[in-house]
Amino acid sequence: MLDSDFFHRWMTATAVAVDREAGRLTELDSAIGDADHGSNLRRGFAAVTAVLDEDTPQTPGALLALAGRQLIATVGGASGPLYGTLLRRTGKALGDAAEVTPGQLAEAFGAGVAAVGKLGGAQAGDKTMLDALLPAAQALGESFAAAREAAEAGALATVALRARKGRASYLGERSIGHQDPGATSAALLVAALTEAGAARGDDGSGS
Amino acid sequence: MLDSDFFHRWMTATAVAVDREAGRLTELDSAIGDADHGSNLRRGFAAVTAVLDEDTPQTPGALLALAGRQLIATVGGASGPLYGTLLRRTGKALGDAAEVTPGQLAEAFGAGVAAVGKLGGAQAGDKTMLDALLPAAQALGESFAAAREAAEAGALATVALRARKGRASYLGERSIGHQDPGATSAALLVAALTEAGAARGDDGSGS
Amino acid sequence: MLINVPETVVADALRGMAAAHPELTVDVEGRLVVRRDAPVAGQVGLVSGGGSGHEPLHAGFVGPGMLSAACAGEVFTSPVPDQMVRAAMAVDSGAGVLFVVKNYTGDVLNFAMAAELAEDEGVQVAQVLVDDDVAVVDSSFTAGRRGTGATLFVEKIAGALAGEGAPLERVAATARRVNESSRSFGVALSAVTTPAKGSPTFDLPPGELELGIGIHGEPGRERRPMMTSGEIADFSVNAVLDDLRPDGPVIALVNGMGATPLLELYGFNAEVQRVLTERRVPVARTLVGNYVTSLDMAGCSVTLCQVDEEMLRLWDAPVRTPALRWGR
Amino acid sequence: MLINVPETVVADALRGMAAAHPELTVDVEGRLVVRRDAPVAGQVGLVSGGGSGHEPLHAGFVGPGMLSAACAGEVFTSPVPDQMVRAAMAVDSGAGVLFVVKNYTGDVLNFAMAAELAEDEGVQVAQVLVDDDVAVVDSSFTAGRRGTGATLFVEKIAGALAGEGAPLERVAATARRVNESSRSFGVALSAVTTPAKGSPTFDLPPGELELGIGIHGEPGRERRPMMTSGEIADFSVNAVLDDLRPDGPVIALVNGMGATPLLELYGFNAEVQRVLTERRVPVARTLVGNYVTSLDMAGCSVTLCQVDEEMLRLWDAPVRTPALRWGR
Ligand SMILES: Nc1ncnc2c1ncn2[C@@H]1O[C@H](COP(=O)(O)OP(=O)(O)O)[C@@H](O)[C@H]1O
Ligand SMILES: Nc1ncnc2c1ncn2[C@@H]1O[C@H](COP(=O)(O)OP(=O)(O)O)[C@@H](O)[C@H]1O
Ligand SMILES: [Mg+2]
Ligand SMILES: [Mg+2]
Ligand SMILES: [Mg+2]
Ligand SMILES: [Mg+2]
Repeated sequence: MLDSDFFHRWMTATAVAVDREAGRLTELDSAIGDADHGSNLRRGFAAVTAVLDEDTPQTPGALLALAGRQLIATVGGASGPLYGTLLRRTGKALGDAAEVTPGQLAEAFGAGVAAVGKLGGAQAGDKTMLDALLPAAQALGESFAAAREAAEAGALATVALRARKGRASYLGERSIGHQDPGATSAALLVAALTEAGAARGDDGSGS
Repeated sequence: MLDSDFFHRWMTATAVAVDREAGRLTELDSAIGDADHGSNLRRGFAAVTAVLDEDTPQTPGALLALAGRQLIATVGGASGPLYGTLLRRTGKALGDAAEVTPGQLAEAFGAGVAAVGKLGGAQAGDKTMLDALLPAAQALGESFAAAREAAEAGALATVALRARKGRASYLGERSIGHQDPGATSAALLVAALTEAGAARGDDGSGS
Repeated sequence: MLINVPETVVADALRGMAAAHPELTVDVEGRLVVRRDAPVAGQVGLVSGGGSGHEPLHAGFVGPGMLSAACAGEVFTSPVPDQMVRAAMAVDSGAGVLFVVKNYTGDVLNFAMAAELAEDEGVQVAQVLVDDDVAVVDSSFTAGRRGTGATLFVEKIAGALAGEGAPLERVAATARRVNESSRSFGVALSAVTTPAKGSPTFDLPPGELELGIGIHGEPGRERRPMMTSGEIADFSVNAVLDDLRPDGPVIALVNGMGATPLLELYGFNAEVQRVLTERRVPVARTLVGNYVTSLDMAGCSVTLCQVDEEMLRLWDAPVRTPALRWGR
Repeated sequence: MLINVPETVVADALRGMAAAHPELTVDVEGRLVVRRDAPVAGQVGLVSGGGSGHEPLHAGFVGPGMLSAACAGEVFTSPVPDQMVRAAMAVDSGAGVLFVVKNYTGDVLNFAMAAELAEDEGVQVAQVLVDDDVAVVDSSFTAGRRGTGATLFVEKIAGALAGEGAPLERVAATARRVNESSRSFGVALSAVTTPAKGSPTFDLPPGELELGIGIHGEPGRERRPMMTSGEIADFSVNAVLDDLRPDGPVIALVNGMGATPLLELYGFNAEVQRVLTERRVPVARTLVGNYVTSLDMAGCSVTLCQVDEEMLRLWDAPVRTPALRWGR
């Protein structure tokens, strides 16, 4: 079972990963965007861990909803509302249970990803964070590791795509050949699940 | 004897030399000034030859005075009034004779150089055009070639000097180690006398 | 870069604005610049904002006759909904608020969230989406045209109308009309260095330029060997005219991207006017300067807005902001 | 560079100014920008000018309340006497003309020649020499201090006084008082590329800066590893204050050299104000922007002018020029 500690660890692990990879994310965004994705997410997840460290909500749902609101309040740009909505809607779908199963998380995460799709109007193959999030949501029913692999494969696959949403779409053909920054950070978020689970030997394969 | 044709050839030869060396003059001015000396003098001497080609004054004095006025009217910057004054005052000193001796030219040129010193307030060793003009005026009594050598040596010697006049003076110690652009162009002007003389086998050594 | 650390660039700039402009209320913490006399009774409030790095847009356009408030995001990053909600509440006199939103995914999403939240607080909100950049093909294959130079036209003309006490629907409708009547095209002669990245966003060798750039340091649609000012004017003005197809007088904004010397920009304006004359487009007004910028990018953009008599009257109306000032 | 060919840069810019500013008379051939209503009966005419590349200085300051006319030289090259004489004759109403001359050998010599020629034409001429740059030691070992940011103060304040109908001696005396009350210091973060040279005037690696630069792309007195905005403010403001030693309020000009983004410049202003507060210097007014520039140079300068009540009143007086506009 995954308790609010697990979700706290997830957010912390994401913050650490985003901080470590911020330069790379900004570099990727510099090629086909506006060179701010790394600093955007670093600012956002630092704010998330700050608020969670101060006052940790006692249910997974409340915790993710708070994290999502915090992202919306501090990130800005495209990724702020999108990642914020992802966590807020995942949290909302988890309801007010004190603990949830990996299966419940997988389902809720699917709802969160769907909300991202609805908000941004993007679909699979548009070269956005969805190209990592959609396969990850799919594989999350299996295990954290499977979700991680799916997200990473999805992010890598964006290299060949032509962007149809977000700033990269302005480049038309010239967006091909570069990995999408948002898909790359989405893979970090999903990978952090494994880390959060590893602390308690939870690999997300139970249901 | 030097007639107005000789002075016309002098101005033309100077214009050719300045045009050829404009890049180098600007490069020198870029190191210790504002990167315009080459284009300034190119514009000025092109205007001088244009006006002389159209309507050549019949006396050396009138020709140089016209050339000087033309420099003042087209160059601007520090070098415009200074070179303009040099030619105007040299011309004035030549009076209205139809031909002048090299000795008369040497004397008149000395008056022109003195006027430059008075107008700009510079002295020998201040790292200006005067460091080429003053020794040239001195040696002009001997021959054009001697004047040329003196001017070139004077220009070279400015490398070691610290500027006390003009823009280069703003650099203080940092002006040392660079050749003065105005002294360099002054050497071109003096060297052009040899060319103007060579056309008729006049080496300026008669008096 | 003339900065302390990348993290404080926006806050530092707001502190500096506060010191230079006592006629504005600057909330450094909240990243807001507001007209000191807001809310103005009986007037619709005009709120805009966006990522920083485009100065004087938007904060430099706050004042009588133009914006009521501007929200400053991080560099090239849309502000967050909280800022916009606080701006809306600060300027709402009861006549409602118009959000002027440049068409970027981030701005659109954040302003949309803010509009919902502000309505919850009892503020009537309308929005105008600015999307004037013809370099982007407006299709389902893109996020739609970017909002660039036309933002200045929308903010000036809608701001003048709001100042006359027009109701929200009319201010919003006119703002939309200005946007629909405007098109832009931009060219970069150098890339941008953002504080966060610290090095140019792309490599642009001195002898080349990027055609069809936006205002966020992104590369353009196409790279070419360097062109003359006249050739750039031909290309840009034709790109704008072929899309706008005006059948009446235009206002021209000949805009520098931030690092273009005014000497060059005025020279470019001469070429822009030549092309407009050749294409028989009458020019009612021309504004030349660095107004909608992209940090230290060298380059320029041309925005044309076809105007009717009302729009021209509102353009000419008095304005008193840090960056745009005329009339009475 | 956004140019056609180096030879036509100044003429192109003047054509572009003419198109954008119908309120000015622009003589492209003669390289003059003149107030359309000149000469103004009973008013002293204010004429300035200098090399191009410092825009909006000087042509951008022509208009009611400031300059009557500006002469544009080639890039970084003083104009020639003919231009100044024609300007003087165009603006002289019989009340005489004040030449505002920045202290550079070229400007000084050309304006001096022009003054003689204009007097020959029956125009009464006075001159004020602007020399405010404390980076240059004023001794017999230099050409004297350069004229930089204080030029804006002199032109604004003397222009307002001339607009009130004050006689030539008083306008000239006040102009000199403004210059004597002003000091500047400038810093370059990048070199300049002039159209004629086409490459940077000196090599300045990204991690270094030049302290004590002028406005002509010349290197400064000293090169240092990059400093923060706060450190640059400390150095610059202290350099100015140690020379000016004001015992009353100042007007501050926080000036960009041309390619400094307004975002950075406002941030720099915050640091300048901090230093002024630390040194207990009251700031009466602050102006932030790219006003006295050096083509595409990145960098900034600080100019302080200690003001008495009259100078402050004249600073606040209405002005209507392309680049400076306020009041009524
Ligand atoms: N409409 C959209 N739907 C889903 N994801 C999007 C959309 N638009 C942009 N993104 C994602 O956002 C990322 C960029 O985020 P970020 O750089 O932080 O914001 P911005 O583009 O506003 O600068 C892109 O790489 C992409 O993955
Ligand atoms: N006071 C002076 N007296 C004599 N020559 C001077 C003086 N000031 C400058 N010069 C000369 O002028 C040259 C610079 O000319 P130029 O670059 O055309 O003018 P500017 O300095 O106005 O850009 C210097 O190299 C120097 O030789
Ligand atoms: Mg981005
Ligand atoms: Mg020079
Ligand atoms: Mg962004
Ligand atoms: Mg010069």
